[in-house]
Amino acid sequence: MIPTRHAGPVAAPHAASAGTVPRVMLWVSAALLPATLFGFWLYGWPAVHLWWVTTGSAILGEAFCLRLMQKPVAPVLRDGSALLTGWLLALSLPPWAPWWAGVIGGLFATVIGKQVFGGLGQNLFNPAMVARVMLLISFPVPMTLWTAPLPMLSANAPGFVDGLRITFGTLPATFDAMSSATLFGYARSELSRGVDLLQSLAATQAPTISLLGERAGSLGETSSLLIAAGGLLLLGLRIITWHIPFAMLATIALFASLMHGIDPARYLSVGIHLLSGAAMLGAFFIATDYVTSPNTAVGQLVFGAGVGFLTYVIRTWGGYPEGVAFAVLLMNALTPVIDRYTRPRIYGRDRRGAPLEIDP
Amino acid sequence: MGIFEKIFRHHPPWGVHPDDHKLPAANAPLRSLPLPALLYVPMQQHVGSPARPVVLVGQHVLKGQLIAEAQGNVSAPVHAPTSGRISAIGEVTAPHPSGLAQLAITIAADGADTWCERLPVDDPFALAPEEIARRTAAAGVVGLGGATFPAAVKFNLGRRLKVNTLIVNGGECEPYLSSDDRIMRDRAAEVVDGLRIVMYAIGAREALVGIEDNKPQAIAAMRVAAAAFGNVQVRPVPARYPMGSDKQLIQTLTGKEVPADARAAEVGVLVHNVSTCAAVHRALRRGEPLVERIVTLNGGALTRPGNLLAPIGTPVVDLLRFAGVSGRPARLVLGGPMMGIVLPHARVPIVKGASGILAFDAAEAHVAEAGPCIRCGSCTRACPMGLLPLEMASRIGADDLAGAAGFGLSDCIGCGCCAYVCPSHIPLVQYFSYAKGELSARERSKLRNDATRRLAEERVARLEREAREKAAAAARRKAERDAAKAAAGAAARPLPVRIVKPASEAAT
Amino acid sequence: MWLAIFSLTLLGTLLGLALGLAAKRFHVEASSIVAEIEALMPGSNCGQCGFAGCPRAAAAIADGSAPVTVCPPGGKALAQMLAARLGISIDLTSVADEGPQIAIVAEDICIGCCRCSKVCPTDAIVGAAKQIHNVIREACTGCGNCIDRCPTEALLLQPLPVTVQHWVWPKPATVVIALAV
Amino acid sequence: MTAYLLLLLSTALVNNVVLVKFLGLCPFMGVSRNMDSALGMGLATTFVITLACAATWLLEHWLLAPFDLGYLRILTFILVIAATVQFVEMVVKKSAPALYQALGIYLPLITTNCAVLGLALLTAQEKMSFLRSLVYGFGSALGFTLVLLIFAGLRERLALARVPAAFAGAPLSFILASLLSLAFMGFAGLSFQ
Repeated sequence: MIPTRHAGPVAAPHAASAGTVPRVMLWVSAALLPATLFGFWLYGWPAVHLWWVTTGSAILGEAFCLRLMQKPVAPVLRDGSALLTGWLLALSLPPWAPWWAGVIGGLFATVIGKQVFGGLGQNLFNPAMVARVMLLISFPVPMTLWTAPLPMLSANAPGFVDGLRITFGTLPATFDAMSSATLFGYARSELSRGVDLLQSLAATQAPTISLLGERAGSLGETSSLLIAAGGLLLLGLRIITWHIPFAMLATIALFASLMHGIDPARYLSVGIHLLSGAAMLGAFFIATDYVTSPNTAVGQLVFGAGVGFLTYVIRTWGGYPEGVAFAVLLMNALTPVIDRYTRPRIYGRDRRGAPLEIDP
Repeated sequence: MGIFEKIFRHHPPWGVHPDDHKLPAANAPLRSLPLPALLYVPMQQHVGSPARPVVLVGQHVLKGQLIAEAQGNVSAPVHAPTSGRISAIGEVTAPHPSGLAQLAITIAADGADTWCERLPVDDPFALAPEEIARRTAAAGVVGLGGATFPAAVKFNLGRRLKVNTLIVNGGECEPYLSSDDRIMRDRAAEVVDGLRIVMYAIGAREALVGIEDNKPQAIAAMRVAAAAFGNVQVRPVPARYPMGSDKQLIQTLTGKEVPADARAAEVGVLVHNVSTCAAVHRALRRGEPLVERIVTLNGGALTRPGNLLAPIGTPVVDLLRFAGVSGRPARLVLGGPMMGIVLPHARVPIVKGASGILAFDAAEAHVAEAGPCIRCGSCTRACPMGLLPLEMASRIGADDLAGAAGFGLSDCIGCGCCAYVCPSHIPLVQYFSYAKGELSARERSKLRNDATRRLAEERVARLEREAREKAAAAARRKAERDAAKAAAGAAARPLPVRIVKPASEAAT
Repeated sequence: MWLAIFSLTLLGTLLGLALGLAAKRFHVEASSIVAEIEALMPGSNCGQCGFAGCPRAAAAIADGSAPVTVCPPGGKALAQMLAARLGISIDLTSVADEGPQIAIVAEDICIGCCRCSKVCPTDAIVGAAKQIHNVIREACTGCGNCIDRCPTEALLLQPLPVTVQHWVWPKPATVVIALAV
Repeated sequence: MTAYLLLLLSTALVNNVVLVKFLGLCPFMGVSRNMDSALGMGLATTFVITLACAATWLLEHWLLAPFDLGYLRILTFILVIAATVQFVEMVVKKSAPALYQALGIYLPLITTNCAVLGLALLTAQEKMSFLRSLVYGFGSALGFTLVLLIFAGLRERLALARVPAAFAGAPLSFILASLLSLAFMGFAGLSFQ
């Protein structure tokens, strides 16, 4: 009746909840699936090819680093985090971006963004956003070439092979589609030409905004509805909490309504801010990354509000048309500071850590 | 209880809700263990100094006879759990995670189970409160919820600090365990009488019995038993681990928060376990010292799980045999799965604080490999003390114990919620136990250092004193010699004298 | 030229005066780091470090002529504390530390010569001439001074036995995935 | 008023002294091991920069410019900065001995922090008004403090990470600094016109 021997003393508890890291990653991937499939449909085969090139590169980058450090490769890859990093990066790229953008981005995300810091859980910046920002700064032109929606089975849509040729650059980008612009980019360029928003948005060539997402934009960022559905799934499963998405979207909405109210000719409306660009994807999937965001409720509210505020500032006054990636990185950098100043109150102590007064 | 209430049932913002696994063991009727042949009674079954044996090998003792007396202020005596012969006083494996040995008295039972003379009290409320505390202490009653703090010490504390409210802990939030549940169902009258004696002993005006709402029969039984006493209220509390922890139960029932580094009594409440109250009842009304307890036998490797009434000192192996083991248990746990300790083998005796023995099958004992922390924050949400387990563990991992202490390591109650919810299966509790132990070891070595320094200083002082005394003695002898010589010289012709050894040299 | 000399002189004088005043106003007594280090040392003056007593060793550690690992009885724990105090980082893996030790008298070969008790820095050895000596466990620092003095080799250094009261949980093994680093 | 507020923002974030102008890198790498000392260093440097900007403006406009002593600019500026740093050192030693110990050699080294002299020279070169140079210096110093604090926070967390041996220490700190400037690129071209 001697029980099995263990190497050392086994500490309590002798029970565990069902949650595991691969399970979390799996659910996040599942939540991304609707928006991704919609993106595939909307932008056709080149988007599919870009997706697998990017995620493949991210996974390869991770595997390469693990091999180099002589760590076991398979168990780490199985946690699904590299897949998710590549996936999120792919969703944030222009759908017809060339293959090398996906490769460079994917490798940069997992190698420089993550493995250099020691792998999962140790990185300080969101790997996907690090890669996104690096690509945007290094290759501003291809990273802001947008495709008008060209649904997969429609007449002009490129087929599988044409898609490959577009992604891998052998087919010159002669498709009319390539000349489209996002709403933010359009509004900005029109504003700089001296056309105010009231006129430019009323013009016939103005990009439209739609809840389902039939507009020009990044591969997986256009369908606010599907992204929000995925986000609600994660909320329901308690994989993420409401604090960051709520604080981020509420802050964007607050500033947008404030500024739009002051001068509708210069500032875009709340709806455009929330439904266009990367706000939804950022709020539910990127800013909520466990590793690089604070882990107390108050800290998460501060973090989300910060991302929202910086997003609005960069979108409205900054040099780039979209600011979510920068805002996320900047708030990632501030996370340790936020964590430090938003520690929860310990039972029996006040906020500063001194024991409570004895009050019989 | 509508659906609405089920969905929005209020639960505290802390803690976890593990599968409770209490059935079918909790519903199996209480059984008595047949008397084992050999009982190993450890000397340290309580918080404080170990008891000191007062019997000799070979001596015959009766059930309930004092075999080891309390030593010091915080300690408890130990009594013979059955009648028989003392066959050894030596070391046995302690019910302790280290698996190290500790002193125990071995009794070979004679099978008669003859009680020694008992001194029951008909009306404990006629005694002075001090006398109740004295009798409780003499009966060796300690906290039976697991903390094993000597009960009488708490009585005196409560009386001194004018405690108003007695909280009776029937939480039993640990999964698998049902010994408190059982005692409330089967001996509710004893529990209520015991808690009234405790109230009287500490001078409390009201008693709140907190019982988790997953034990409806216990709540009903206790309500019936307490119906006659207006100042005893049975209060169901949400089933949420760790509701049975003093601080959390006090907060749930009274809204009061015990300040850090303070005792509950300082905010006017005192917590006693239901089983402790029953033991107080037996000690006073029947004059029986604490020599047996109800132990929950549970776990996937047992064929007949349930609650057993067993004498203290029974080897775990006897309990397991009685409860029927299927195959070889993958792990033996003393206590509950959240805070219990792993037993190295089954020849460990049960002690006063042993609320349960869990024999896990392979699936239950599965230890998942620890992965890296992904900072998901589940642990911070689960922590009932408002700590940041992930920050503490990462600092302990990097050997920054002082940093971990800065995050409130000393406030950790070791409940295991954080490790339970961790998706990376990081053994957080072990990190904290290690750090706490290491910090207190450092504290000890600092005290030892100070003691050493004092000893070294005393030695220097001693050497100086001895040198001084030697010098003084030499000087005195010289003076005596000189005087003697002078006297002799006065009588005879003075001789030239050469001093052989100057005093200063003698002193070196 | 003269203007430059004059203005620089004036500037220097003014700033110098201001700083002089400030130095008076904000004067602080320098704290003695030697005293702080000495407080951390075991204080038994056993001499194993090669210095005449703990105060000397503390002075040597403070001025950098002795490493923080100089004190054998202090072991790893002391080296860590000293390094933290002095703000230096050290590699402790090379420091041999068998944990605390104490001297034990083998009672069957002790002849009661009293030589050991004379060198014990903490008076931890008791025993009269021709009587078996004994080591007081609480007072022994494990410095080892007595070991060589014993003519019959009756003194041994042994690790302090671990008891249930003093046992400490081991630190959990680092994450398996990171083991290969 | 708005102009000064915008100047403050632009000097602190858009034209950050460390991440965009690459001044003051020595304390940025040296005193960023923990947040407390980083904050202390940042505040001390803020004080020095603001005071130095004010003092050098006075020097520039009352001494150097009227008497045509421009060739003494660097010399006199250094003199003033060194005296200010000495003063700060005394104050810190008196009021925060722990911080004094933590900052160590980096406290007197504020004298040679190129951000201090650089900002003073820039204000002189751009012929700013007194108030403007004060705000300019203060804003830049705030940006320096902010970045130092952020970087210290990140490095504090890095200290707990299991970093591959090849990148441990300085290499990773440089990578981290580059990623941080990548993030700050988001402020590039920020204009409120």
